[in-house]
Amino acid sequence: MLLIRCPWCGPRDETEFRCGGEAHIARPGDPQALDDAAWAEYVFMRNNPKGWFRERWVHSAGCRRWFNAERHTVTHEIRRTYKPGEP
Amino acid sequence: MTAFRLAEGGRIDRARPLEFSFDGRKFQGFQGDTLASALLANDVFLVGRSFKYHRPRGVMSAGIEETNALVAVGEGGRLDTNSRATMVELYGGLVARSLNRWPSLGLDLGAINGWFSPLLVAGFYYKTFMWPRRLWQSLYEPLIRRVAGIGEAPAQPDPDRYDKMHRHCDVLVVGGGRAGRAAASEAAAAGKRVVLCDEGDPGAIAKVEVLARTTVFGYYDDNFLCAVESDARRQKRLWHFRAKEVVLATGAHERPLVFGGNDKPGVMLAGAVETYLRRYAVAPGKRAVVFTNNDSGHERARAFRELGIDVAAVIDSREGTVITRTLGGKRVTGVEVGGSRIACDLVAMAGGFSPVVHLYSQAQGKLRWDEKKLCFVPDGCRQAVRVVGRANGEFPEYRIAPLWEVEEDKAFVDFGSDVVARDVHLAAREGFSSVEHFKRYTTTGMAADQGKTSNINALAILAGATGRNIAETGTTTFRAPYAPVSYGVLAGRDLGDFLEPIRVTPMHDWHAAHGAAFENVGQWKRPWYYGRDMHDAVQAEARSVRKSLGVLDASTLGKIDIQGRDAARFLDRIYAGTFSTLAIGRARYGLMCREDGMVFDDGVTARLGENHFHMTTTTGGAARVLDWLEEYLQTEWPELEVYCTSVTEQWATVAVAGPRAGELMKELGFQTELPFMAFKEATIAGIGARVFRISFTGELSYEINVPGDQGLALWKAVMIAGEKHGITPYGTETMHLLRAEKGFIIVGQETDGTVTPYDLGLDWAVAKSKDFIGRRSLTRPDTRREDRKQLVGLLPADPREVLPEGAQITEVDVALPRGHGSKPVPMVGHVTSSYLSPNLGRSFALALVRSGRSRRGAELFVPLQGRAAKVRVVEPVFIK
Amino acid sequence: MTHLSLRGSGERFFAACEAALGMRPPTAPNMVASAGGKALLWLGPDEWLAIGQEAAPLREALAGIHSSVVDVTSSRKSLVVSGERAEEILSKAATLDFNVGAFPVGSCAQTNIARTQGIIWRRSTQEFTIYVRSSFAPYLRAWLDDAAQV
Amino acid sequence: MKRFSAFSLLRNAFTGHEEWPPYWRSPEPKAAYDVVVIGGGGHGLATAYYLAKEHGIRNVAVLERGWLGGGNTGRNTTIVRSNYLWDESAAIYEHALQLFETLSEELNLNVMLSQRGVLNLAHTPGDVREAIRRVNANRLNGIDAEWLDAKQVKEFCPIVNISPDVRYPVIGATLQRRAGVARHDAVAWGYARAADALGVDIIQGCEVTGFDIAGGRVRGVKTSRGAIGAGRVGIVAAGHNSVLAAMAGVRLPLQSHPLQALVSEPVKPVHNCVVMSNAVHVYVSQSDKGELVMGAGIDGFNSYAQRGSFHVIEHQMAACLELFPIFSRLRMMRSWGGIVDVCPDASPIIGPLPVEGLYLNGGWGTGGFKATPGSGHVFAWTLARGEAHPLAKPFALERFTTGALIDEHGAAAVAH
Repeated sequence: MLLIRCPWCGPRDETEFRCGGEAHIARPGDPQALDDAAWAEYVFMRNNPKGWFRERWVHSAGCRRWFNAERHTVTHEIRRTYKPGEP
Repeated sequence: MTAFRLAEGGRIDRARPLEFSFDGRKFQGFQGDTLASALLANDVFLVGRSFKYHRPRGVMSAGIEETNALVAVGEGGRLDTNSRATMVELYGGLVARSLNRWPSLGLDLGAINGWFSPLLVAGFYYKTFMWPRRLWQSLYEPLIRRVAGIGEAPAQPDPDRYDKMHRHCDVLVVGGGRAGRAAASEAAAAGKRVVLCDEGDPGAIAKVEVLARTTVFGYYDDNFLCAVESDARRQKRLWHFRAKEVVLATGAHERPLVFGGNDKPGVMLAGAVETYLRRYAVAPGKRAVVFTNNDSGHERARAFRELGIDVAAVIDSREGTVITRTLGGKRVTGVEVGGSRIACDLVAMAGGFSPVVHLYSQAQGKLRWDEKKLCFVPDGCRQAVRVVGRANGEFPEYRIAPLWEVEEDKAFVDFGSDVVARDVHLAAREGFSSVEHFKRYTTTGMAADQGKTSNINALAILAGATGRNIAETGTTTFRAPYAPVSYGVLAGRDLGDFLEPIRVTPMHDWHAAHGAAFENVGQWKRPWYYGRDMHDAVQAEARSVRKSLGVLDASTLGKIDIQGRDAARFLDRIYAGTFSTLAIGRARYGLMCREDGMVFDDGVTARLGENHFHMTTTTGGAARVLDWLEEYLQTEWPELEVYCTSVTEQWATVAVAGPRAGELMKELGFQTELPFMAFKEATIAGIGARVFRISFTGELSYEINVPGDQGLALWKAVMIAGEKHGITPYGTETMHLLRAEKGFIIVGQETDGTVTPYDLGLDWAVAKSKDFIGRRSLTRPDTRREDRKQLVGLLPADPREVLPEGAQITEVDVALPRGHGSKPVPMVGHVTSSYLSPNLGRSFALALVRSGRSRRGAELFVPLQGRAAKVRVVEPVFIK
Repeated sequence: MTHLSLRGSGERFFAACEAALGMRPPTAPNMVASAGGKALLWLGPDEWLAIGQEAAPLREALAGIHSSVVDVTSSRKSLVVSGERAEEILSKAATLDFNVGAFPVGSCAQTNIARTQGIIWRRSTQEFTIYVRSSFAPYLRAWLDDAAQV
Repeated sequence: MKRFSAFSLLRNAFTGHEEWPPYWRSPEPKAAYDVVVIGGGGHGLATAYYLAKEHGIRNVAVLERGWLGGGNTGRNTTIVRSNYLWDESAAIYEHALQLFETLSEELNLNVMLSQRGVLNLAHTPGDVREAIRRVNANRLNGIDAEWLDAKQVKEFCPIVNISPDVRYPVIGATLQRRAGVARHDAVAWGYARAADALGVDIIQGCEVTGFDIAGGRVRGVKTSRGAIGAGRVGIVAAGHNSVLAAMAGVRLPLQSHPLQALVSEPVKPVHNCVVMSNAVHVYVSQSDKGELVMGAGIDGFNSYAQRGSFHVIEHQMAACLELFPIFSRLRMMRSWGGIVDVCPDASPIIGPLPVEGLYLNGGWGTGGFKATPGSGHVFAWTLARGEAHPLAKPFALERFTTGALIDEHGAAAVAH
């Protein structure tokens, strides 16, 4: 049971959040310009590392804000959470 | 006083005798006894039968590690089966029964398995019962099942309810022994919020919240721990802790020794014997032999003598002597040492100590094998945890030399699973030398105690058998729960009506009072139809809407207020259609797709102002759509100035539909000639309202939205005003029927996550000249295929035939085959909605059919039991 | 009591709010500004629940500023949990730390409560107001009643 | 291979079981193999077995990082069934079920297949619609399936609660009688033993750390026990497929999630079949030992930790007691987690990767165990011939580009 630090509300129980998968995948500006493979890459292909992973979370039962986290997928340690737009 | 109860001492209350029964015999114990201590005090040593061989078993321990003395306590719906007698607090009137025996504990026919024990070695079942094949399931497996298991499950539901608590603290101390109490006091003195949990009752500690009879069973990420609190009769409450720091003072478990017949009643852990003497004032024997491989055995012997047990001998393996086997049947009568025999009625095993590192290991703490103390000790953990006292391997002056096994028949390693030392050797011989393989092959560590008494001995024997040391051999992962937890406690009070919240609209009580049958739509209760008989009700409701007037509670529809400079631009990206061109005061139907191009919600959105929209969603999609909008706004397009606010519950929605709807609206005070798909703010029946002329049903229809608090008042006003028009309230079933007559889709019924807007024939709702979520996916090779499944109408050849929804469609006239072994029949689609329409005077259906649009007029078949229904493919619009 | 959902950000927004409401939306997370029966509850970095405030003057003051004011008076119902066991009962329903040191008087939080969600506002040491979506109110009321019995 | 039978067991009983040989050898890896299979779970071992048995390719190694069957093979809830909705899925799972039906004789090891029947409960009109759709599709596909109303459900499984007064009453259920459970470890050990007997090298404690790729073609693998050459390489490492594919520079549409399961203390026979419920997210059976075996839901975040969050189990248990109120005082004895790699459409990926000679069989999500024999069988064919087996073809990675997904989200009792 993770304890996740919402960048606004502070540490809250995992049950207040929803994980949105890999972070920093920008929607292509002009999808029509992409070929099928490039589009599939955006829609479906994801990194799935064993180790540190940058992922998106939303504080769905709290302030409903999306943010990013760096979490280790083996130890589950979260070394940092940060607001969208922050590197 | 009974024969084995000491005249004085112990923490029992001799002034409070308690009657209890075991296997129908009445006994007496005292307040402060456990069932185990009370049975021992009454000279009851045979308490159970073992799992596989049905060997006689007695009390072995005085704690949670007990794996022999499993009994059923209680009756009826309050039957607690497989209870450890050592953990059952005695109470007056307690009823206990022995388990896993037939016809009786004394004479158990299952013990015949013992005669076949040379056959029933580890993994025997993998090697046999294969021929003839059909006998496995008809004969062998049922036999195995009958013999296996321990107690019976209760036959009745549990009348008790259970509680849950969340607790935050600075320091959580697990274990109320000396080390735990010291740690708790110290932290409390430093001003910290401290909670201490103990399996028993450690008494009060200043400034510490002490939870007695509370067993911490799970240690999860980020110092989240779970515990179960019991009273004398049951586990009653689940605790969730979030602690800044955890102190584990969980002590150590004594290990048994592995020698012939070490499982007989009367063979006990030495520490347990001392506990029974000191704490319960019970002498579990008159004449003991102590068997040890370390210093503690000698101390125990001194204590026994002091407390009144005669010690016939201390057999210390370090001195070159061992017990090879025990004598006796249902009770130990002596031991064999070398060639000679020593008479005794109690054998105390002092095999050394294993720190209780279960929780530490669950916390992802690492363990290290200590070659001197012969045990695993904590060796570093990422989480904020400290281990103190014996749990940390801090034993008092303690010398031990390995004695893992005395090679003999019936030398038990795992008592609960009936695993003997020879099984360990067999597993090693057959290549199951990885600890995990060995565990699975022999089932070691998988019984009630989950290896608390067996794991280290088994591991050491395996190490010896495979020529490795223990550190190399490793240990299995400790997993929650440390002690078994009842399902009821885990479920807590979230049962029955609390399993999922029941959501109701402001008009709910009216519906209930007027005979509505309710449908579960997600968490909502929606009126399904009004009346006793669904068929009659729906026919009448549907007829009424088309002929005169019907009214629907549409309050559950999702509603989202969207405003901001970029609101229109935002909607253009969200919806497949264009909303920036929508005039103020007008509304438009829209489809939302996921990025993979598949339809995921639909609804009508009205433009209230230049930068202000009122969106509606499906009932089930309300929360999902708002999340979707927020996700895109916050993560993809933060530059858009748009705010979305859920107003689902702000507005109660009354939809009036039917040819008389216009008249009704006038009578309610709405004089405006509102064109189709338009919106107006107005006062209806004296209530400020938003009126939309939109239609679920294809009839002349108005959706009146008023603040939720006024919903019931509006509904009642509509009913009164509508009376002369024969207004009929209708439910979701009729709504579906009316929609289907018009070919309007229902997301989740006509769609299943694999359907595009084009598949539905809704090309008109897809803009060609702008990007929107999912657009790119619509031009992939598979989504472009001409022969995709497309929405069509079906007319059964028999106009009374209502096709089952979900039924598959074929090109050939076949009955539904038996299934197994029948030749596959290609399917071309399935029925998504199907009704008998009073307005058409016949049945009809919607379906998704491969190349459906090009099949108009064609005949297809719907295979049913024993026959196929013939259907004609038509346009999915039945009432223009 | 009117409930308004208030969204916005930036100094112009705050200034306009303050002028119209007589109080400034708190920017510290999970804090409540309250006076004279009116209150502003922090729900998010650009989101507040305004209680007891008029919509029209606020909308007027915010004209031309990126913001939204939506009447949500019927969206939620309030439940009051008060008394010596208030913290205990809430601790059965929610995972937050309700100790007054961690959850001071005058602060609020949105969280899961039993199997629904709501806003919890600590009014005093022993009194909490819960705002829950109207359709969930009967459920939550029954749940908390049940929890108070054991 | 020394044959297992009642007679051999009896004979060995007289010699104290001293004569039994190891189930499989522990060979040193050779310099090169025709085929290297990465992953010694049920799917990988089955692949190796069928390569040797049906394609005569015996110069095969199975490389296992830990111990055989230590991943999802040994962590699932042992359910086997083939009642999938779409033709493509139904075909491959039915192929697997048919192989399961003769697997004990095939491998000469009792895998304890118990065709006790699997009920999938329906609680809403929508569930009923989906159930009818699936039952009819199954039967037209030659797979046994029945629709039972609530009364028939009660007759088939007397302990299930069909009271109309619960939150989500049971309206009916689909039943596949040929479905049931099998002993998961035995499947892995049986394939290992049989493959070993045909000459396959099963190498445990051998971690793949990279690939030897030249000119767009795989030539071998780098391992913790040295480099091993390979004609073709099959990745069959449920949970870790993304990690391995990444070593070859390939990104997959997979995410690895924890999936938990738990058992109760053993009790005498009380539950005679397998019950699954999509609506309340639960599946329950009783093992031969008497434990109630229950699957929990999937955790929402990526993890390789083989452990999940506790609230998932609490939620699960409430759903379980709603269906089986008499279980309330039974106790959870052990819980554990596996790592499932899940595809966006909840269907597996079987076939070539964009590196020549490199193949993948993964993404089985929560449904891998029941597919084991079929998966191994078609993957062996695919590896042997260098082209996808007809049953595997629809499951190519390519489908994410073309859009021809096989969306089986309705098929498992967990919310993906």
